[in-house]
Amino acid sequence: MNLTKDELREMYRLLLLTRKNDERVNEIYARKGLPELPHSCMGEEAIAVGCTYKLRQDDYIIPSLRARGMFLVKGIPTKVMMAGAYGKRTGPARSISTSHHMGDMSKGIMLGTGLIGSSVAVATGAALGLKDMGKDSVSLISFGDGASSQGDFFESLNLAAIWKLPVIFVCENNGYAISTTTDRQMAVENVADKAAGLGVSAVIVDGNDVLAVFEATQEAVARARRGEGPTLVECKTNRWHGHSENDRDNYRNPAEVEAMKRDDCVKRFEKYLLDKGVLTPELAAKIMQSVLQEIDEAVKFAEESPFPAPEEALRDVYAD
Amino acid sequence: MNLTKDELREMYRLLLLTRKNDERVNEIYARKGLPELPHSCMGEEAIAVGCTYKLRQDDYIIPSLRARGMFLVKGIPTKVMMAGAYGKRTGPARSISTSHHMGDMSKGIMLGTGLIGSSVAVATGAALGLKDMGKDSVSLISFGDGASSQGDFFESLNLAAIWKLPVIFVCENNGYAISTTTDRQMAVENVADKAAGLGVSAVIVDGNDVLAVFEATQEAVARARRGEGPTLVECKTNRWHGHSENDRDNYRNPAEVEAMKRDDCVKRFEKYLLDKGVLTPELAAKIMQSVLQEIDEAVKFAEESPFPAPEEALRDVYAD
Amino acid sequence: MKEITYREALREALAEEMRRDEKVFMMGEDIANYGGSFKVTLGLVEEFGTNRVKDTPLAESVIVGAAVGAAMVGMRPVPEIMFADFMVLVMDHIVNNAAKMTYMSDGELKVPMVLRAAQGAGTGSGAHHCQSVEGWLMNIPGIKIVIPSTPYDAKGLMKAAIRDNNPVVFLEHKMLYATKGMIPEEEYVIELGKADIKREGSDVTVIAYSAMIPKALKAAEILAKEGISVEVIDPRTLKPLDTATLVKSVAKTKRALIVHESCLTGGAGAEIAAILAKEAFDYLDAPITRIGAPDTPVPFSPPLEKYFIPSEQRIIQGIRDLLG
Amino acid sequence: MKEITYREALREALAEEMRRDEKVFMMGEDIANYGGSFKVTLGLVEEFGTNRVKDTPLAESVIVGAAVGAAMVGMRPVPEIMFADFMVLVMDHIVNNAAKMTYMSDGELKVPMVLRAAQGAGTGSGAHHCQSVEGWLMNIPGIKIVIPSTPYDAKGLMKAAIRDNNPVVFLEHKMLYATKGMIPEEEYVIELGKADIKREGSDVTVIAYSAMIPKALKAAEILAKEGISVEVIDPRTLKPLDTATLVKSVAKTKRALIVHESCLTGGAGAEIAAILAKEAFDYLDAPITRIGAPDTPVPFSPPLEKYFIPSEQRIIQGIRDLLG
Ligand SMILES: Cc1ncc(C[n+]2csc(CCOP(=O)(O)OP(=O)(O)O)c2C)c(N)n1
Ligand SMILES: Cc1ncc(C[n+]2csc(CCOP(=O)(O)OP(=O)(O)O)c2C)c(N)n1
Ligand SMILES: [Mg+2]
Ligand SMILES: [Mg+2]
Repeated sequence: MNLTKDELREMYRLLLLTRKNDERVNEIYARKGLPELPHSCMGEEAIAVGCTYKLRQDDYIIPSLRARGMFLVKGIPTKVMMAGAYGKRTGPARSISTSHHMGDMSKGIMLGTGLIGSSVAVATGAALGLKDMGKDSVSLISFGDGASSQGDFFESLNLAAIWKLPVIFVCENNGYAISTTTDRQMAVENVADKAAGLGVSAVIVDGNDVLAVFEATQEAVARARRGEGPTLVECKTNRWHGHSENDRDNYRNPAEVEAMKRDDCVKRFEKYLLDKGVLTPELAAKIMQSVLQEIDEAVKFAEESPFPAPEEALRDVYAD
Repeated sequence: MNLTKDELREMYRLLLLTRKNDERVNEIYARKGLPELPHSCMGEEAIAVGCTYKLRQDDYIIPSLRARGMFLVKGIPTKVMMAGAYGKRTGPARSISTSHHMGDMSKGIMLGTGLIGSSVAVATGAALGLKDMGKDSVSLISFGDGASSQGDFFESLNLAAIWKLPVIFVCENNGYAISTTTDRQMAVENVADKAAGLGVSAVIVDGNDVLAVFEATQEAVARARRGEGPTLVECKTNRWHGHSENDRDNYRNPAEVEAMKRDDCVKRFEKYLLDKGVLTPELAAKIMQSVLQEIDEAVKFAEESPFPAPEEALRDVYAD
Repeated sequence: MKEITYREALREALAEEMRRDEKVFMMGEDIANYGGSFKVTLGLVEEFGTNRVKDTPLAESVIVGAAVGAAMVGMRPVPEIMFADFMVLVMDHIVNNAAKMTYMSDGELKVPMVLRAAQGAGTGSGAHHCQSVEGWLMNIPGIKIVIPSTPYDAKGLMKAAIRDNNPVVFLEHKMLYATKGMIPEEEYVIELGKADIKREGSDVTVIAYSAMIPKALKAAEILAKEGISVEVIDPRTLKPLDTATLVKSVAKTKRALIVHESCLTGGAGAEIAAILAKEAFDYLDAPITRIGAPDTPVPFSPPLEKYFIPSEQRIIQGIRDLLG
Repeated sequence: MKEITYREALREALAEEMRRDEKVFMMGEDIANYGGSFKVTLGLVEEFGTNRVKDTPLAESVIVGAAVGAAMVGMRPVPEIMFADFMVLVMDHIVNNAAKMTYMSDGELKVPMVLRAAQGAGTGSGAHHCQSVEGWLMNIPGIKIVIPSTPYDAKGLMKAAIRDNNPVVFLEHKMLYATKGMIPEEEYVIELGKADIKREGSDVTVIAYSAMIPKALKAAEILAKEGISVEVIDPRTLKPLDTATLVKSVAKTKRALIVHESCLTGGAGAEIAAILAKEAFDYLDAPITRIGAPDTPVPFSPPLEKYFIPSEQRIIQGIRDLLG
């Protein structure tokens, strides 16, 4: 793994930004509500950051509902994301659509759909397009364990395998789809087992280890660029919060959730960097401060931004 | 395998009936056309007969497009099937629907759909219903290798595996979906590999060996009745004819097809029975004669039957 | 009589029918302990157990496909898809399996299934979770479509739907779940295919359903103060459609305004308008008018979503325009 | 000018557009060597290779989902689903992906995709292979629907559809593939959204499309001998719909008959009737009448199928009834 110290620190900053942004959004939602219902990614930040870090601008991603960090890594400004949660005109696409599924082709972010599983086919098609245009870009999509029960998941992996498409399937396996545990979702142990059954090479990594996710993804990206086809990277992780911020989470034992929190991907990476001397407590504090300031500014920006005008709802149904 | 001599002879008769019926239908179609376009099952008869033989009346089947023998084994009279090909009022459901997908619940035949893959979900649901009603009946569905690329195939196997449903998935792997070879359909060697990836136990058998198919299915049925869940039985076979009788079959090498015909499931079983002394040449000739007579009568019946009256098209859209 | 929410009314209907007939069962994503995204099924698993209130994997197609199969062998499944937007994932099983089985089997097979789904805008959930989908389903022979607007209708129609021997798509509206209404203490069932006159009037007929009924009624009330008498009719089931009641009303008022939340073009209002243009032509004194959402996806931002959903004001304006 | 079949016209359009723009490619089941179930793409693989005429696995959902993705990154896919009946398997990708991308991205994203499918009855293929599906698609904002009736239209509209930057569902009719017509030698393109007056007349307007056009024209011819002058209009694209041309014709004839092969209830004719009931109300001298197939699945047996498909006789009778 050839990451410079600066890169490692930047990864840390992105992890922290994802975490703190999530905390803040949840806090605002709890306090006074927000147009967009938050689906907290707390506990899972390492996957989004690890799988997106060092992707090229012309690599396309479709982040899952819970992969907010992917937007940040790809360069969506925190304030734009925040304005999206507020439904403001300064949000993604003027907040015509929710920020969960925002797209920004200039940054290599494809618009996703709210239908779990469906974007897996779209990402697969993007890989097909990139390949046929002779580009060495890749397409990367993240999705949950639940998504891996959908027909489109299987049809897509199959197509990608046959046609050796440059697509990386990042599965955030957090053990739950809303209230449904993975053992009631599938009869095999791993999502990777399903990939294997289709001839897609698969790796399983500790999803709370940002570097493990990063390395596995980078390897998958390299394979894809070399024309060796798709890879599924299954990241085992935990969902700390309920499915959404209005989920009372009454189907889990609080002790189970407490145990999860002991494996905190942000803290773990922080400790690693401190141990390695890449980070010092002072530097960590400085990064924390800058992150919090960025979020404060984002909130201010979002609060002060105007809403779109009602008639703007009628724009751009068709392209010219 | 505990089959009596009479049973073995009956299996042989059913194999022969399936073969000869197919030949006759194709001949009529070529000579003067038929309302229903035949999709020949020649070369694959052993699967239909093997997997259906000794199923109980209260076991439900959904035969594939190419599993004509399953109807015959389950007790649909040859003449009714023939009248169906002619679109006559004496055909299944007054020929409101094609005979490919006929249903007859009194015989445990569920109506299938012309959408490849879709009935796999329905068969899975039948198993669910049977189980929940406390019955020890099973549900058995046959489909091709092509069907195993469909989302419904995967979603269904997954559901069946989690809920241990009494369903048997019989895959007729004939190496082609219309003109598409299996290696362009999937990146793994066997359909069974996909089942394994979902936690469905799977066996691969020589689909041209009627007894091998029978045994594998019977074992799967026994497992299902014991509440041990689904099995996929992959039967490797060959499709002698084009996809349908108006397919010019210009995408295959005639030599390839000639080679296939050397492994004739009917002849193979005949030889086996002759060797075992279960069949004699005289008995074989007698069976052949009875089969041909049955088909002659079926053709006569079909030819002489009336068409339904046009206004009958308006009946029974809704149940009472 | 008792007061009850639309949500509770649905839950009561489900519970009563499950008690009455052990063949009735539910399946869907997170409907057991979680109680469903809109809590309609909350608590039912306690009485009926996980076998009759089945949590499924995240796979809509097999949920409905399997429900069809279970129905064919004698069960009476009530599958749920969490959001009606996901109807497109299961349309094959509706169109090509459920809807055709009885016909194709010459009447032998029955598919008694009630497919429940929550639809409609107003929650800020955006383009993939707020659509009104009945327009996609109008051209499917062999199914019934039920779309209640009140707790009373929701309960009575759900019970009828479960007892019906045909596949029924039952469309609930998210913004109605918390609305309240009176229902009898004793059991009742509402026949499918009967429109309900929610308010009698003589100057103009407003045909609306689902979440547009409260708005139409409010509009009628406001206009009543100006002496404009508005008849509000709720078809309640779109398939079968109670044409006779609609035509009769228009024969009286001579004017028809059709209101739905789904996008205007190709919505269920088109069929209603077409029927009136044929059957009520001789009575009409003014063009048949439709109000629907604009032909756009459902926007997310609050002012946009509000603009998208047909409002009382638009209904009032529509009535005024009709009266010239 | 040259004579050509509808099938050949489509093939020519596909070939010309693939020559013109290397981003255009096709994908579908058995479209390469096999040439597709209806041989529309036969021979194209020889010129363009298997990379631009891609045989896919048997998986409609990913065919269309992947086409959407490829379009988003700059390709111009022309996916085929073998039978339009299978549209229900891909509706999610049409409704929730293709149709919404441009809107949800505030105009940034484009999904230039032409989804081809063969529809219609007449081949004896039964309930799952003979449906007319446009009715399911009318209530989807963000897509276009093209449904040509002649070789000339088929070619010109296909070329326009491929050049369009929006998702287009292109519905071909099986019974038209072998029909012949004249087309220019030189290149031409027909703008989407323009109706064509297939025959001018003054007594009644018949609005028909796809395989109903030849029947409507024959009916018009027969009635002409009795001195009844029938105007036959083919919208050619149902979305966008050329309302102006339809209204103008009805303003002239005062009578409208709408004819389609899909089941009557909830068909595209409902939308056309609803528009006329609003926009042409003041011109109308008679109820707007629709002719469609009965509300049943498509039956298989020849006399049943024949009965199901709207006939010239039914059109003639419809016109007579309108003229009272
Ligand atoms: C097609 C579809 N079905 C159901 C839903 C409702 N839904 C949203 S998220 C979710 C659970 C997703 O689980 P998983 O894929 O494991 O992702 P996670 O939420 O755990 O990150 C469900 C059922 C949906 N949005 N789309
Ligand atoms: C959903 C769907 N897609 C495509 C078709 C067209 N079709 C009919 S049979 C067939 C090939 C089926 O291949 P396979 O499952 O291997 O069965 P086989 O014909 O080889 O027995 C295709 C593509 C269809 N009927 N349904
Ligand atoms: Mg999960
Ligand atoms: Mg095959």
